[in-house]
Amino acid sequence: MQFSFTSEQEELRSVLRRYFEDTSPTSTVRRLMETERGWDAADWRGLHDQIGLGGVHVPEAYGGLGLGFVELGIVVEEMGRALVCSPFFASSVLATTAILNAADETQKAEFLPKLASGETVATLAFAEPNGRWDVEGVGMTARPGGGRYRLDGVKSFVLDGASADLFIVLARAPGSQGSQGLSLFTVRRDAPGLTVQPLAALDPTRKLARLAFEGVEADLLGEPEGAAAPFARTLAQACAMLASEMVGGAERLRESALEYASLRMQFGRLISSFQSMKHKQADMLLEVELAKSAAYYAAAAADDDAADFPAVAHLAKAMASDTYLQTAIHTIQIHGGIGFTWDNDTHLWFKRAKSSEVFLGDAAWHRERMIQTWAA
Amino acid sequence: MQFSFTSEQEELRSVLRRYFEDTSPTSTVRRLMETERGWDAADWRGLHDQIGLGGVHVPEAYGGLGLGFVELGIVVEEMGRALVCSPFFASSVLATTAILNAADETQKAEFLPKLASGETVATLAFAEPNGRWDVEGVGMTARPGGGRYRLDGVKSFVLDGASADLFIVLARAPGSQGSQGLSLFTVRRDAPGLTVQPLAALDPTRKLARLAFEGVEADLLGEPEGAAAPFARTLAQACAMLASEMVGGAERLRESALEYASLRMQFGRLISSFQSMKHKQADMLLEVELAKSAAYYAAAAADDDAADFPAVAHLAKAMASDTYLQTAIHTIQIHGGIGFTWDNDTHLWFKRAKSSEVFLGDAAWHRERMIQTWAA
Amino acid sequence: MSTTSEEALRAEVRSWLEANWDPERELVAWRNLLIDAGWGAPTWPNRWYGRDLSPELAQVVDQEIRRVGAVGVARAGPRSLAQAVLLAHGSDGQKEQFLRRSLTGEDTWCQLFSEPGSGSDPAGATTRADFRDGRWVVSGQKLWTTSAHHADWGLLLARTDWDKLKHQGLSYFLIDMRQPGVEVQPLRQMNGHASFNQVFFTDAEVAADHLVGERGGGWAVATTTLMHERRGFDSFGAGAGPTDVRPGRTHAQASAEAATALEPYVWYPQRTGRVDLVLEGARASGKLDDPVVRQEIAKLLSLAKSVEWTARRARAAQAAGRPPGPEGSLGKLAASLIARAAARVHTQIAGADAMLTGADGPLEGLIAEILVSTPAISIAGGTDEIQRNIIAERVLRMPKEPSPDLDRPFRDVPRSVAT
Amino acid sequence: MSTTSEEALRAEVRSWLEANWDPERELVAWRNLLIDAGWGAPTWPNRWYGRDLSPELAQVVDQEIRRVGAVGVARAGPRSLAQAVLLAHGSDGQKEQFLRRSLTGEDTWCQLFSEPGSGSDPAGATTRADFRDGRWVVSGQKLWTTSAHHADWGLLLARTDWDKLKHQGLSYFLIDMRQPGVEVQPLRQMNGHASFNQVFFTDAEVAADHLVGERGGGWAVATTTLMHERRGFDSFGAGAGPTDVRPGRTHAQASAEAATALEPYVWYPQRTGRVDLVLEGARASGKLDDPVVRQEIAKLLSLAKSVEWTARRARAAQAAGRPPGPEGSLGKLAASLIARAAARVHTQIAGADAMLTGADGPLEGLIAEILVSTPAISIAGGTDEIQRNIIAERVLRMPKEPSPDLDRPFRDVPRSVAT
Repeated sequence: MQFSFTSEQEELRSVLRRYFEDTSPTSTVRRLMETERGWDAADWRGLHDQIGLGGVHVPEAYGGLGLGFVELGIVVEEMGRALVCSPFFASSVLATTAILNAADETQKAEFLPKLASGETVATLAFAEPNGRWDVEGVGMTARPGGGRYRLDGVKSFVLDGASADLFIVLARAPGSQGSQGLSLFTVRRDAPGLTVQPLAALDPTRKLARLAFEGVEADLLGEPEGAAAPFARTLAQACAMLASEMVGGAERLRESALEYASLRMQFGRLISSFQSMKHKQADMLLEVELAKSAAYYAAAAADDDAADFPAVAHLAKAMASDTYLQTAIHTIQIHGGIGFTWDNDTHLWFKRAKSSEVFLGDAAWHRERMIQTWAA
Repeated sequence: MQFSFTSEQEELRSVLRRYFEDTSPTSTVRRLMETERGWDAADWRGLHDQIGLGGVHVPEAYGGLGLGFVELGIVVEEMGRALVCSPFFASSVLATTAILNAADETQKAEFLPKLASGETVATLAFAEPNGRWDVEGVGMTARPGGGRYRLDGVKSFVLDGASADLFIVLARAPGSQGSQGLSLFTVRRDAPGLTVQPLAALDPTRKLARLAFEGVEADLLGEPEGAAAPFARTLAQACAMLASEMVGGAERLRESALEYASLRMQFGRLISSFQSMKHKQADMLLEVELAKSAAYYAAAAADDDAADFPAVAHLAKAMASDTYLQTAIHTIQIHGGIGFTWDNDTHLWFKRAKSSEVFLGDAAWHRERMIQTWAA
Repeated sequence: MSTTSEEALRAEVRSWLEANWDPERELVAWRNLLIDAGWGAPTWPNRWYGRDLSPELAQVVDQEIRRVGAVGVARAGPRSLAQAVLLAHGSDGQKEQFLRRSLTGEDTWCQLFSEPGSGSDPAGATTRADFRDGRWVVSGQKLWTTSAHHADWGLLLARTDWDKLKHQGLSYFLIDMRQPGVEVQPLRQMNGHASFNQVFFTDAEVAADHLVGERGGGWAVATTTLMHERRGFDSFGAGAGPTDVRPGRTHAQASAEAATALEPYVWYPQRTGRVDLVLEGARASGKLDDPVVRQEIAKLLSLAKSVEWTARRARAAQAAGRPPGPEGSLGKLAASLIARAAARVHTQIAGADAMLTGADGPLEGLIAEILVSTPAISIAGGTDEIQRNIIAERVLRMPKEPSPDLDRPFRDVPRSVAT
Repeated sequence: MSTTSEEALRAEVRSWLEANWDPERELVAWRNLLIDAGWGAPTWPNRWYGRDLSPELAQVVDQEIRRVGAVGVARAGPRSLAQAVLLAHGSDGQKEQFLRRSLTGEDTWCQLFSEPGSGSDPAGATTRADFRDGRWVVSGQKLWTTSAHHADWGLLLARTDWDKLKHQGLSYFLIDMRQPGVEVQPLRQMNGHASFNQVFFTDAEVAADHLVGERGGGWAVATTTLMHERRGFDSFGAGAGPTDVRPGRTHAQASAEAATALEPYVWYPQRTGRVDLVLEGARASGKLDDPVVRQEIAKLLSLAKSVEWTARRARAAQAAGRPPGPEGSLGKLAASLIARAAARVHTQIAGADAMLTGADGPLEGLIAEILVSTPAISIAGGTDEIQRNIIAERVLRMPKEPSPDLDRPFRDVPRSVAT
């Protein structure tokens, strides 16, 4: 198990940090979050063309960098830190990982190069309006016919669903239940019978959509009715990556709170000299460092395909949920009234913390999943 | 609903406070807690003869004071504050309340005057080695025969069980389940077939015992198989009273922590001038005041027989469980290393907080019971 | 007059209202009638529109006005602070100029105390007022100013002497908000509402006779304002919207006035966490069957109930004439705990839906508004940290922190660089 | 000597051990042999019983000693602090007198720093040492002194000059614990164990040549001691009991020595909260099926795992030669969080049984010992509050608190009244 980043990984991190400091200042975030799609096509091409982020964990044979989840974790951690407005998590993490886990060789060769190059923006549509993140909650049906399938039902909370070209969709054989009968499908944005409705998101930097399927033609991805295992794996890996993204944001908040406290005076003293402020900052540091350790461990465990991997992914996501939100609340509090204003940047991260808290499942849900493994 | 104590009640409190300051200094507590029975017969008589505490909530017709749970709550709050070593909670709260709720007139006339005078020391034996505080956990059987009953089974966590003269015992008809078939019985200490085994208690100021019954002859108290309702009422009232006892201890701890911080210097400053200390004391005050409000409300609701009474009794006990222990932990911490020593008195209350935390059910259990009512 | 019996008073008010109340009057004209009769502010001195009545007897007047459904004078919001300050510290000329127009609602007021960098410490004000050519010239920046965008006059705390100690170099002014050199910018909050403004002064002017109290005596006057504000805090935030509109021109004008005044506060109920919505929400989402969520709900309800009972305990003790116990000082801090716990529980109940807002969100966006509004409660009106300091120092009598701002001329007190 | 190759060294030690190790020797005689050969403390200087070996090569010596199952010299506990201080600051005469006897175990040591009222602040010591008639005369009280009841000598920090600043008036002494004027009282803890003592000095004497370093230079010497103590903290507490007893007189004597030294620490594992017992305990009691308890267990395990991974992250970064990140400073504070959470979870699991101790209690009283021992972890070795100060000041570079004890003669520093 890797507990320390290599020099190459540290170099990747510092390149990314500089790049996102340049390309994703909060003025850019604020501009993009007011747009409907929420991201900029030129920025998206820049990610691929200028810093070669195409397909971090996609094998080189499919046009990727052939790296692993530790590197992908670094990328999303830095994106979370800079609150980069991009379909990266939807396309390069969720959809790409689903294809890597589920698709056959032909399908990989068909989809991955275009995903790695950024030509196709894809996303994963699996949760439904019931808001469940487990496969038991999937109600969408897939009826086979003529070598293809027809999908009926509604997907919700689809990340960048209103701007993606391609959907990876989880559906089940009519009459099946639980983890039985599940298959993954690909559906093009322009498929007849598909209605895409943007949702008003509390976090304007992360766009969500609802997708209504009425007899939409879809192509099978991977094995028929064999999606349970690859999907579970995809979800666990995505949770590990989301945890990384979240600790990136939490660390940035923590640093901004410290910076603010070190500049402002009240009652003739730097507010950073008040003991309650010092203790709160110490607690924040502890919490963020612990959540980082969990996220890093989960990423390394994903690469090692460690036996405890799904459990530690749940652990990392639960820790990140609690820590990111708590750090955001503390950061607002440390800023005082200023921290509650629109012009102060803290609320941008607060809202990301809030949406990330429940995206892919809240802390209690992940803890329950985790304990099912540890206690087994 | 009564939200303010009357002048008479305030006077009762101040009389008791002075009395217990005189008669129950920690030197006395430390002496008595090392004894096997844990209390002193002369002190017990003093409670009745000197300050007339006999039967606070027993009607005057049975030799009591004819007061209510608000007054009884004041008594146990002051006892909890001074950590009075006495069978008062076992005899005057648990057993007396059970008789008041369950017994018929004849039985009341038989038992209550002796309980009110202190001549008889009784206790309530209802939990069993499974540690459950609900009647579903009762396994002890009562077989009728010849106008009396024979009890078989084991009771545990019996307060002052090793020093009581009389036991009020909850048992069930053979084959019955849940809240069906439950009856209360009286059993004398010297009943053949009864084995009393003192238990080693974490809190040496509160003695516990295990009682093994092998065909012990017992007398029915109240209605045959009609104990479910009066017992539930007894337990709720006892929880309200235990909450009062606990907030008395918590308040004393809080005050001692404040006093210590106001006397000790470190780094050339009174430790009470450190902001972290001030904030901790403010939080402790808030927590203790909230728990006091809940306990007082529960006592008043018991007197009013308010519709929400059982729920608020659960609420008060849960708040008291969390608050008393948290206050004890803070108080040790504020004392530093001294607070962890045997010679410092804090641990006496810490251990009472610890045992009270689970006695009559822990906070989670009470919260679940509470929500069953609120959410109904 | 103060010996008037209750019945006699009630009869007098009743007959006066019968003779005068007409819901079709112009609002200002009606209020002037009330003021002239002494029924607008009956506790005020005879000389200033009042009748020197005790608060108890004044309630009789209010009851009668409410009974016939008449409109009262304007006495809410920052204008009530102006009234209190003018009564206590104003010169006769100031009272003459401002009191009546404040009661009729012709003038609206705002309070200009807080600044960037001294939100918790109004005595640290660095907005300056310099006396030049017979008038005061004001420059600086104020923050957290409710209603400044429609206020006619402001209650201004400004520094007039930089060589004195912090609290001794402040003066208190009445400043015309409708003049060049006063720029009001709305301050949008993270929940999208704009309840406050920032106000920039650039050589704005104050007439010499609009200084309240003595030069350098501003802190004492400000203390009156702050005490009055603290007392009014609860009722202020609680009024969540305009009251029912009754027929008649007077009511219509009063409602419009109230709607303007209350607009900044429409989201205030949400910052409390809305515990009232929890049980029903959990039942609707099915989460009420989840034992883990049940525990969290139970903790929240226990906390909220205990806080409520604590407040009632404080009021009952006060009513019984007992000295105030510690329980009265804890409400503000407790409200923060409740709001945070409630936001957590709402999130658990909403699950994935907690990501949605507006019409897509739970309860038509109300839950989302709660989630982005609760952070305000632990800040506004004194942060939790300040509340803990206050509890420790005033209730528990613990020592104050060392204060490097109190023992030297304000000029030498370390301050934040303006940003 | 320091250029010895590893193989040559290993061969030399091996053949020496073959020739000399005999498990039936008297312990002290055997250790003297080891010391004379330079194998007892091989990193020490040649002149003082060592061979100037690097720590890496010294491990070879230890490996060989362990391989044949031989007993080593005495280098644990407070005696190791004495050795470090003597090597760094001792005079030749002090080294001569004490080093060998400390290695043989003939002398045992204790550390006399903390006092009532300065548990977190050893530089605030008020035990006084006055130079009279050619010797130092010591009066005062020390606290938290492990092993004082069987120590021959003590490492004493005492104040020799009251007119200097706090850190400049201290001197460091070696004091004979077996003399009149030294009274050792065991200090019982709330968990029933007595790991510490308090030591009262009443005109106890210290020879002039038992001053370590300069008069007034005691704080520098104490710093060596404290650094060494901090480094050894983990390994110290971890050794929970004497090792396996092997046959032979040497082993028997060494085991008896270890048992005495470790006796104060037998409960130390319990103060960590014993997370290792949680899952099995919950399974045994059936509480593992309770969703509410499952959440608490999951939180505890998440915390414990994250802390473990953070420690490994710090070690890996150190091994990779990176500058130490913040993660290394957090372990002590994290341990407190774990212990408190674990105590809560153990209580939930035990339910009513949490009221019982000894043979009646869960796990034969082990759970009860956990419950009454965990409060120690947030205090011993620096309270949580001190840890947070350290993290804020040293890691986050936040400003120190105003310190009224640093800017004036110690005589004028406000101090607690002795109680």
